[in-house]
Amino acid sequence: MPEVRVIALGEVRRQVGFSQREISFEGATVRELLRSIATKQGGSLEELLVCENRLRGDYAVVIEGLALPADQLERRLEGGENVVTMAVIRHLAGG
Amino acid sequence: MAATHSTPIAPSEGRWIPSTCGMCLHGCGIKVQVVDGVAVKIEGDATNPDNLGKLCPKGNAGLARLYDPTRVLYPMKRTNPEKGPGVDPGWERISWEEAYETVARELGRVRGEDARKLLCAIGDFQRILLWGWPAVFGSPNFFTSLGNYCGGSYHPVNGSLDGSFAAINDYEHCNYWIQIGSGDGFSSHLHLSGSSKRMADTRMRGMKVISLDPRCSIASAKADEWIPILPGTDRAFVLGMAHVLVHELRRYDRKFLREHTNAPYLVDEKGFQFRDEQGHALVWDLAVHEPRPWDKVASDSMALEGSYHYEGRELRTGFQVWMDLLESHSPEKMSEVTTVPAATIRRIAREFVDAAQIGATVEIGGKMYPYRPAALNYYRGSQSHANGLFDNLTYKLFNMLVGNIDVPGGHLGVPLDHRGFFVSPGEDGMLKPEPHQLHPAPPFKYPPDSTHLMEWFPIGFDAGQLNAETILNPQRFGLEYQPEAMMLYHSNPWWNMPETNKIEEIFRRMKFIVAIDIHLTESTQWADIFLPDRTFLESTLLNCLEPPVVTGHSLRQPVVKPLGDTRDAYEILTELAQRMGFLDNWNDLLNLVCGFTAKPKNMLDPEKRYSAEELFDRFARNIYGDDHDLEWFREHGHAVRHRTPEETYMPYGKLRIPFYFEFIKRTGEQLRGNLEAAGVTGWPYENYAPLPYWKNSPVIEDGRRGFDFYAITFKEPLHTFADTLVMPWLSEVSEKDPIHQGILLNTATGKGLGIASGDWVRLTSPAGSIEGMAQCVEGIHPQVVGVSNAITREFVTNSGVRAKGSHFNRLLKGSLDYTDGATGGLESSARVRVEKIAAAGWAH
Amino acid sequence: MATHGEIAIAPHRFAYGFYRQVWWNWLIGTAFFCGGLGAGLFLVSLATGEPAGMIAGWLLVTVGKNTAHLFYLGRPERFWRAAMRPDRSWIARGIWATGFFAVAGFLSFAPHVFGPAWQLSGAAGAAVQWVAAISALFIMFYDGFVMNSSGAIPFWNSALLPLLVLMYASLGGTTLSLLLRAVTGGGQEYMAWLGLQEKWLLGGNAALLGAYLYRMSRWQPAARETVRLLVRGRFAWAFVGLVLAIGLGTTLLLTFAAERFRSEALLPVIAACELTGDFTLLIVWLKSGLFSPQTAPHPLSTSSKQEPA
Amino acid sequence: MARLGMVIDLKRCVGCNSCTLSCKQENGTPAGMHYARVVTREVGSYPQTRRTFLPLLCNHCEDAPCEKACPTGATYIREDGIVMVAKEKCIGCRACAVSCPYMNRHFIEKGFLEHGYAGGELSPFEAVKFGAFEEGTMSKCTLCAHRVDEGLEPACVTTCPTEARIFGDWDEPEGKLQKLVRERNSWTLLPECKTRPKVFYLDA
Repeated sequence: MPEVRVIALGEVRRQVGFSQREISFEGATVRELLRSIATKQGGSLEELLVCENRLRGDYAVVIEGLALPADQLERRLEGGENVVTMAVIRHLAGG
Repeated sequence: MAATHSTPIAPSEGRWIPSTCGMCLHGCGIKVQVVDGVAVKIEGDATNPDNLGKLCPKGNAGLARLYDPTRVLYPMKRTNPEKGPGVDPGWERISWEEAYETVARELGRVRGEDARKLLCAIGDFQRILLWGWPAVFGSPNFFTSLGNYCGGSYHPVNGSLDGSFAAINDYEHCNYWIQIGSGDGFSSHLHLSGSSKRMADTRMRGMKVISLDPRCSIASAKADEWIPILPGTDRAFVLGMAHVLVHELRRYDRKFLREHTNAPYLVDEKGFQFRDEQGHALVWDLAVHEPRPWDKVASDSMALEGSYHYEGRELRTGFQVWMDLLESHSPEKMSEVTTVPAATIRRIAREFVDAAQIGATVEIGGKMYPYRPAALNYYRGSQSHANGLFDNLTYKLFNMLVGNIDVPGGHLGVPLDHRGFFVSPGEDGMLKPEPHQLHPAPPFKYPPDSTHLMEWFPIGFDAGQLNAETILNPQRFGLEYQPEAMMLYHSNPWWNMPETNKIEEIFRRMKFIVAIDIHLTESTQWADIFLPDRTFLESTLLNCLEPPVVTGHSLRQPVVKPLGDTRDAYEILTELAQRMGFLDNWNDLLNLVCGFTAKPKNMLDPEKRYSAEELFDRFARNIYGDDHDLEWFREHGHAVRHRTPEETYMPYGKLRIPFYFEFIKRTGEQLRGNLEAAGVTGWPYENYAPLPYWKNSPVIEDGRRGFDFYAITFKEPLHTFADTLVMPWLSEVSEKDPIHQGILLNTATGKGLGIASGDWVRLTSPAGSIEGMAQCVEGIHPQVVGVSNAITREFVTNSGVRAKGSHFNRLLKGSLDYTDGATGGLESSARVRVEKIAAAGWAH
Repeated sequence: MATHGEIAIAPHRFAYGFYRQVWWNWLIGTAFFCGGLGAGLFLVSLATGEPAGMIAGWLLVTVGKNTAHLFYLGRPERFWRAAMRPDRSWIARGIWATGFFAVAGFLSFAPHVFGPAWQLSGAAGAAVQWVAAISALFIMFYDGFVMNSSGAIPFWNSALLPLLVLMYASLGGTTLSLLLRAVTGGGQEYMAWLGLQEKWLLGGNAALLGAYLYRMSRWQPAARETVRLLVRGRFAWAFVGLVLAIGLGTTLLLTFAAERFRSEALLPVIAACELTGDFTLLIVWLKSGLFSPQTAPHPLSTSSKQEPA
Repeated sequence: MARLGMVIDLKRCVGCNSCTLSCKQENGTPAGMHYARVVTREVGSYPQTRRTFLPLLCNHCEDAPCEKACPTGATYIREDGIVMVAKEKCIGCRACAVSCPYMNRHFIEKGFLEHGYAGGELSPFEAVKFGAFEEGTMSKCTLCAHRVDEGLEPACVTTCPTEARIFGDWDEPEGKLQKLVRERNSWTLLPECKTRPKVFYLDA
């Protein structure tokens, strides 16, 4: 079972109720990781973030500093990575 | 206070505290002498390789900001409900509790209704970490010009070319430096004091400087040759030179263009990259005479020029497309546009390509690099125009013709901060374009969320000037709401945006305005609540912003006990976030922008409040490791070092950079689809072009309407932004230079109009008019009038400083027609009529 | 902004151009005026044995001149320090001269005022009178040296200046002496002689001024510019109008008229005209003093190499 | 013994006035007073035009006319050649000001030290710095004697971004100053005044 550190920022943190946590999960892909994380509403993070087999446009998953393309939910996780999940912050700054 | 020392204070008295200058956005290393709790001297930090112990005049005036008697030192509230220029707000000192309570209540109400109704103006460049506060509040709006006078078109093109944020020529190796509309190395732009030192050294070893400028700027005054030119036509001069290189001399760096750019990639009739079925970009293989994928062809086998018929298609290389465009840009034609003689265009082009030494190499640090000691450097006035994207592309492409991009002696990218160039692989072996380095481009949205239409500038900068256009014509752009409140944080939008009357109308409509600043300005005097910030000598920050040559952070730390009852702006914003219930999201935003998510142990607890010291302690450790905590920085001052050759020269390795900017064209097509579907008409799509060419700007067209002169503004080393203009130490000196005493016009022009120095004149543009005293000089183009930024303030609290009131921005249009459709860059020159309204000596 | 060819008067020290001397003002002018006039009157009166003139001259110097100087000084309480370096400074020499004059001058007229008890014996009396006379003479011309020792202001830096102030002091003294005699009725026997002297001095001063300006109009640019200011520029009304037309021209005409019509009633008018010119001359000489422009060579031209200090 | 002085390289100078402001904060001079300053001038006619920048400071002349003109001896020349004013001896006659062709003597008028820069109360900075002045007396550039005495360079030299101001000792035959004037075309200001300045300029 791979173990990754999941960091949840902003709205995602509010949904899952934690800020960062070491998570071991069954499986090896990002989708399986998201599926293993429960939200406060009782669903899983996969239900919140994924729509029609793609990452929803208003959420981001960043693995080791690189943003996951929306269609690569099957990307494999080796364990030990930092996975950041967050709602995209539009209009982060001017300029 | 009575005098305490009867002799000059010796340098050995008291103690010297290392810190970082905050008098412009860049942040040179300083040390401050403190005697008995009073800061008595600021000097450059000689251990900092950035400024090498040097300081510019603004840095030398830092103490005058700290001890400015007109600083606001206590929270204040307005008691006079009437607002407007010249109206006494009736300031009354209040407690921080009352101030916070009022702001949180008023802004909280707005947030509850529709957070977008808050207009934010943040202009503190060094505390760039705080720029995301409006986003967590929920407002997308930036109601300020920010950097789009100078960087609106500049930064997106730098990011798109090589993942840099700014650019500079290679001080160390350059031998021939064409400077267009920029003060680099002489008067302004990147880290002035260190740059001036490097430029002086470079000139002493014999480098030649050619300066193009409508006005005899400092760079022009020091240059080997000053070439006066009409504003906004610099691009035509350079296109003319490109014509000479490509069509007359046929001298350009073919090897560089083939190996390091997409110039040989084939382009179809519609201007899109020609690809095979798998989507590979194709080049014309000269060995087999057919198109083949770019990565399957040796570079010396790639056709750089030529048109090719293939399966009934008409294909050209990207380079050929520009060659064809350039055909009509002969020096004679460009001379008509610029007023520069064709012979001069030819001569400079030849000198440039001679100096570039195409084909030469140099060994640096055991590695061989191309050596191209000739480069064109440009900034501000040369490209801050309604066709700014074209301007920027022209200068980059002209440099690329001699293969000098990011190589020794050439035109070097400058990163935004310590992270260096934004390097990641894109498509077709290319570097991924990064037009947005300050924030990700928000996706297209109709109706728009932001009042500056950021959703409609997929490769652009925040076009602050469009705020007025949108807010005052909401139906035209589909804006669904009307802003009600404003937050001003170290920004003066009333002063910094064009068409002041319209901006003032927006100020009038606000139900609540809060200001975080250190003093009263044209803008902050409209505030309902004023929250006093601390100066750079009283606060904590780690700073690294646009450093050429060097990299690494420098610490700003309090050198004296803060005056009055002020709070650090970071702590003010944090307190407000907590009171309005979004401290957790605020901390998470900081986790993101500070890069704490990369090292989770440094992450802020979303529910906890952190002081500035705690925040920057983590920030330091996050970048430099746990042995480099805030305490380390307090002692050492900085972690600044020279950038290595590997970080400086082609840090993107073998990735190609664009010559043919197809992605700009593609982006424009997508935007067209989106906007047409939304029913928005009249958008300037034609600026989304893959290659630049000459076309008249609206400013040139205004000439046909009887506005026969050009008006430009300029600044010299004494000033930056609005703040320094009202500082007695600095204004006193600039008031002594005729350049800063009035409206400059050429002596012969003045004679023709019956205007002599000292006469009172009025400039009228399509947007508005200003008045001022005429100063007749030789050093300005006869068709141009110049207005120093030093005479533009209309509101001054310091009794030692006069409000000069010749506010240049009143002449500028802020509308869409005067905005670069692709980058959002604004037009920073205007056409004007000049008339004499009173003779010298007559009181006005 | 001034361009090549013409050089403007600089409005402040950051500007290129001629810079006006701003330190020595009307108080210094008043002191010089009182000093020259008083010493001149004293000397004429001493020579002609006219106590009223000696007293008036002495008062003008010791009260008028010294008060104006003290008012002018930034630190009047330390004025005595100015006497420290008579070997180098004309100001110091002037202080000594003024001191000698105060004592010797007083002793010279004391017997006339306080009675014969104050009369010194022959040799001592003669010595006192010589000291008074020499120090008065010194006071009449040393202002010229105070000003011309400044090499910084080319218009002042002329050997003619001490002569000019001496001549003006003589003229003023003569004028005032004539007036005093007319008012007090004393010393009438010298009236004709003084009237003649007045005319010669008026003519001489006019000639001297002409020579001075001619010399300066061929001297350094700053001196030429001062001449222009005086003759055609912003001080022309004072110099041409008050100094030349009133102070010399009108005075001379009235002097002839007074002689022709034997009218002493004109003497106050003559004195007013002449003293106006006298005073104005000193003021405009101070005000029109210009420093030479400090400048770098044209960047595209070369300059001659100079040996290091 | 030394003869301290300066060479100013006009080729390097960009007229930024860093020297002016550095001097302002080092010496804390009252409003309107600048020991160091830059005179700008436009030469030539369009389009053959240039602006020249001429940084100025006290020339610390060998034959200092201010020292000769001073009736009290308040102005004196130190062993190392720095021209100084002993303010407690100065009577404020301004003969030195009139005699200095370079206009580098500054008079502290009555009231100068009562107000800060903006006309209000003295700032803490001004309260500390103004003590070095005395109303009614002259003041002038001291070549930052208080810094030189501790082995440092004058403030205007230290801060100059282009290193256009070079400080040194004329008595060192192989020192920076002698070397520069040997190698480059050099001159002093108003040589006709025969003041023998210790500040030399190098051609732009």
